[in-house]
Amino acid sequence: MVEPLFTFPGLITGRTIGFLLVILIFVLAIYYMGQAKSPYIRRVPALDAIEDAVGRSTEMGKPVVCSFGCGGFEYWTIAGLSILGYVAKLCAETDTRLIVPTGGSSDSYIVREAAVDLVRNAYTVAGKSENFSEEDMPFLSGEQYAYTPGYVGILVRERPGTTIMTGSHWSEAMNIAEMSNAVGSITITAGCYTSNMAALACASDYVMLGEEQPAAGAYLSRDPSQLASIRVQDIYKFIAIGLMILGLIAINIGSDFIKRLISS
Amino acid sequence: MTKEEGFDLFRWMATYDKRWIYVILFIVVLYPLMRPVGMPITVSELTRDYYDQINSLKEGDIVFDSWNMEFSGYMELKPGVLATHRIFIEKGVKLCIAFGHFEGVAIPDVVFSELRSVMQEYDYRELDDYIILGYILPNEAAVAALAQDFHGVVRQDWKGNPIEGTFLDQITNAGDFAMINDYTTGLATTFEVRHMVLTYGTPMVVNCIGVSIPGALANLDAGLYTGLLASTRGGAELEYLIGAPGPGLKSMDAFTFGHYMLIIFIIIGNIGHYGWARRTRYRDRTGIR
Amino acid sequence: MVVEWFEYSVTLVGIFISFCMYTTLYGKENPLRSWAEFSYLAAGTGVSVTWAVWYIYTTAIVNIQAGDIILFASIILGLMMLFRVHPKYSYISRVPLAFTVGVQLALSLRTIIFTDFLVQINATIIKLWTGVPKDFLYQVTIAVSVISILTFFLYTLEVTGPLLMTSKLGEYLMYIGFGAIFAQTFMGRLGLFVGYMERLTTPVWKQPYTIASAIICLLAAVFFEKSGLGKKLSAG
Amino acid sequence: MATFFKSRSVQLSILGLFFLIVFVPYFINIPQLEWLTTKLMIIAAVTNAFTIAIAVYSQWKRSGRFIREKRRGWAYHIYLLLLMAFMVFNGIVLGQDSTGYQWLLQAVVTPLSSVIYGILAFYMASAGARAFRARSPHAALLLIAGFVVLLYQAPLTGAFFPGFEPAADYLTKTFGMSVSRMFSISVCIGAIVLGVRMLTGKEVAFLGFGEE
Repeated sequence: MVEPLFTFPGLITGRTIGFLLVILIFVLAIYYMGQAKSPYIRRVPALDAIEDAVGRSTEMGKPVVCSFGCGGFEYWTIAGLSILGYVAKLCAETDTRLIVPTGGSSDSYIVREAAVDLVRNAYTVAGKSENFSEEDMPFLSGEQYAYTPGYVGILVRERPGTTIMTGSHWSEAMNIAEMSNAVGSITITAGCYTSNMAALACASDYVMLGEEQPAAGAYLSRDPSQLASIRVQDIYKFIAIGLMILGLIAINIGSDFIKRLISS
Repeated sequence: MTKEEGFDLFRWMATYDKRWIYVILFIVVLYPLMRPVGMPITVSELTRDYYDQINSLKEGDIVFDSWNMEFSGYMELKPGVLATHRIFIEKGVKLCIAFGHFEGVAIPDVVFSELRSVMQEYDYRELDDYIILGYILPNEAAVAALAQDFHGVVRQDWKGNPIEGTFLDQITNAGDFAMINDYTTGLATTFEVRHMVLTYGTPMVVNCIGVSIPGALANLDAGLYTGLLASTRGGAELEYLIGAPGPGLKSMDAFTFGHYMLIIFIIIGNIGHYGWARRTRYRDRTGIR
Repeated sequence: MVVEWFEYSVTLVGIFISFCMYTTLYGKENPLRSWAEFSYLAAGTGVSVTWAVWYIYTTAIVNIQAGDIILFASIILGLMMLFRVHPKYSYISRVPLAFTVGVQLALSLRTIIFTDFLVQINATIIKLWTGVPKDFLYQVTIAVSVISILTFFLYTLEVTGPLLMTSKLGEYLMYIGFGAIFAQTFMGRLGLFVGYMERLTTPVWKQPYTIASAIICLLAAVFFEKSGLGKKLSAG
Repeated sequence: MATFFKSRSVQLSILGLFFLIVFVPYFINIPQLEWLTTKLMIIAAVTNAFTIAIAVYSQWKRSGRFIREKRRGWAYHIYLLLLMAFMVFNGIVLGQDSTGYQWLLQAVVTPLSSVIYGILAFYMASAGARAFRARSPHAALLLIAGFVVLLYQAPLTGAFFPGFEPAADYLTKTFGMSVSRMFSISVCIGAIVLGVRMLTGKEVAFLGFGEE
């Protein structure tokens, strides 16, 4: 490690820049969330894939299976819930049966309550509240490896036209994607860590890579806080790119200024 | 394919029942395990660096031995677990063992029964040389608290024996460990990086499953890890390096056949795809891409 | 070799129930798979409950008995958390939820900016030429890859001009990375399966039971499908 | 009393207060808070452990409904509840060294955990065989890189074709590692912004704030 560029009285050495960057995120996020006009966000290709797939299921008279992941309330789950809301709206409008597997981890119980409200609201808004059935949102245990055979069992029994798997999934993603393919279902997935994305890039008809999932969730929900999140992330990607380019130039001409700045 | 068309090899290559892959994978794995061939193996730079890190430990050094794996994860990391613990026992390193998953409770019996002979040889005993604390890493708050005030969180081992008066008296926070040795399928490893390595600077070596290798390489390159052993193959290379053949080297035949089987099936799939699917304008049923 | 009854019965049932679960690969419902699935769900939950109670006892009760009275708050907050599922009083669980999320959020936010952002950026800023051609190749590839892939994931602006070029380059480099990652992931999964098969074939006395279980379960899966009993006898 | 628990501002104050108590001392040296932050972490860790009871309750509720309504597979749910009760009784009352607990742990839990996790090798093999097509330039790059690393990983290859090791080493330690590093850099910002949304009350579904 290199010597910090500067120290700040009262602040623990080596953590100043990190502290300032987190504070800056707070400021930017609150600023963008408070803005009347939402930040611009481009439409991601995942949405066209979802619309095509639900339409195909409607034509075939087959159900749609859509899951929002096994995690608690975290980054990927909230994106998954936004996409679930959109799929529930499409299914309610087209009278297509929607099955939502829930559960999978000790944190998922609390998310399930929010998901049930979300889907019920979608059917109510579409004027089809009588079609909403909590039975089609089964809780498949709080254990990842009991949730997986439960989810696979649903695919084998129901043989859906489309399987949309978003939110945070771990190793069970491959079980589900392969079985979804085996029962002839269109498989749309979202990977939330690199190994999953690589494997799902093979196993799915369409895979949302990295932030495409939260970006799709933000685009659909038009929720200012989700839009602000994507905006702040883009800004910090530019900060990261800037630091790396300047740092590489500096260090290769003999100055470790950027490295020492980062280590302050 | 109606009878009139007759057998089309390309069509079969593109549409054969995938369950044949499952049957063949069972066979190519089970057969060499029962009739080992014993193929050569090369040792990678990654494994040598990992070995150098483990080998740098001295007698009496206290290692935080973090078993962040389900029992299934142990099936993949077994070679690395057995090989490194053999080194620890021979060097007289003290181990503070903690689990990151409740299935971890079933692993010590298996590990220490396999290493019974070397433990007897070096008189390596529970409570004197290693202490099992049990499933004490269930979430991030638990790891952070343990790192900051060790004895404020833990007062007894997994069987209820007090840890006062043992070698753990020398530990007040995570900075007092000579090293963190982590076997991981994910779980609490990220929390240990944040609250032990980053905050206290304790060096950390990791034996991770295949899925975690890309992320682990990034942490190794960034200096957060000081050593990385990659999945079953890394464990087999370590067995070879220390001259203690075990389940890792025994599995390498099946490993070779399993990889070559997948490669052959990929080639078959591509031939079938170009030889039949593309020729008959077989519309991909999704029409999305 | 005399094998004690406990180990013998545990191994036999373990091998058989394993191949009952492997019938999942056959792709059709059957009661063997349902039995294995429900057995795991029940026993797995039982073990996790046991360890949760053990963790609460050793981390809270033992420390309270040793004089750490403040930890009594964890028992109160924990019991309040259980109201989450109460139809009428679920709002009581909001206090422990707010508390645990507040602490957990602070723990991750105060460190993630270093481990996942600054330390990773710092590691990419490195002398490219150090006299070793291989290191030069590696460092240039890493720098170009990380920067160009970052530009592929920009959503709040139209990606045009030079940004479009780096974004396109980033996409291609990312798929090369995915190829390597897919292979590593397969190695890991294969290692898992091979490791378990090694356990089912060592020591040698297990091998006949393993082969027999495999054949029996495969035949059973085919039988349950052909006879149509599979759907009837398996779980809903 | 109910209004206290239901009040959104009270909940957000609790959230914000305990966030600051644990967040600030990491950056600003306040030794007086060190003891308190450790205790708060232990309390949070133990409180989280209670949520397992909600899992058991949800499972009992679901299985109970299957049994009451004699729905397909209800017998399995009886078996599930009985076995779960037996396991919990053995584990907690008789202790984890009891024969019943150890028997079920070694005969059911560890084998099936290994199978369910290990079954992924089959799914990856069939996914690779089915979908690893050079259908597009991206897919071709993914295929070639995957091939080289797969070949290297088979131990036999190293003995006959030593050239694969440096190629695979290059692919994994540069491209593979870069993809992972990139995702760390971008995802962590999303996680921090999510924290801001929670702290500012914009994301409170986890607190069950469907209604005020």
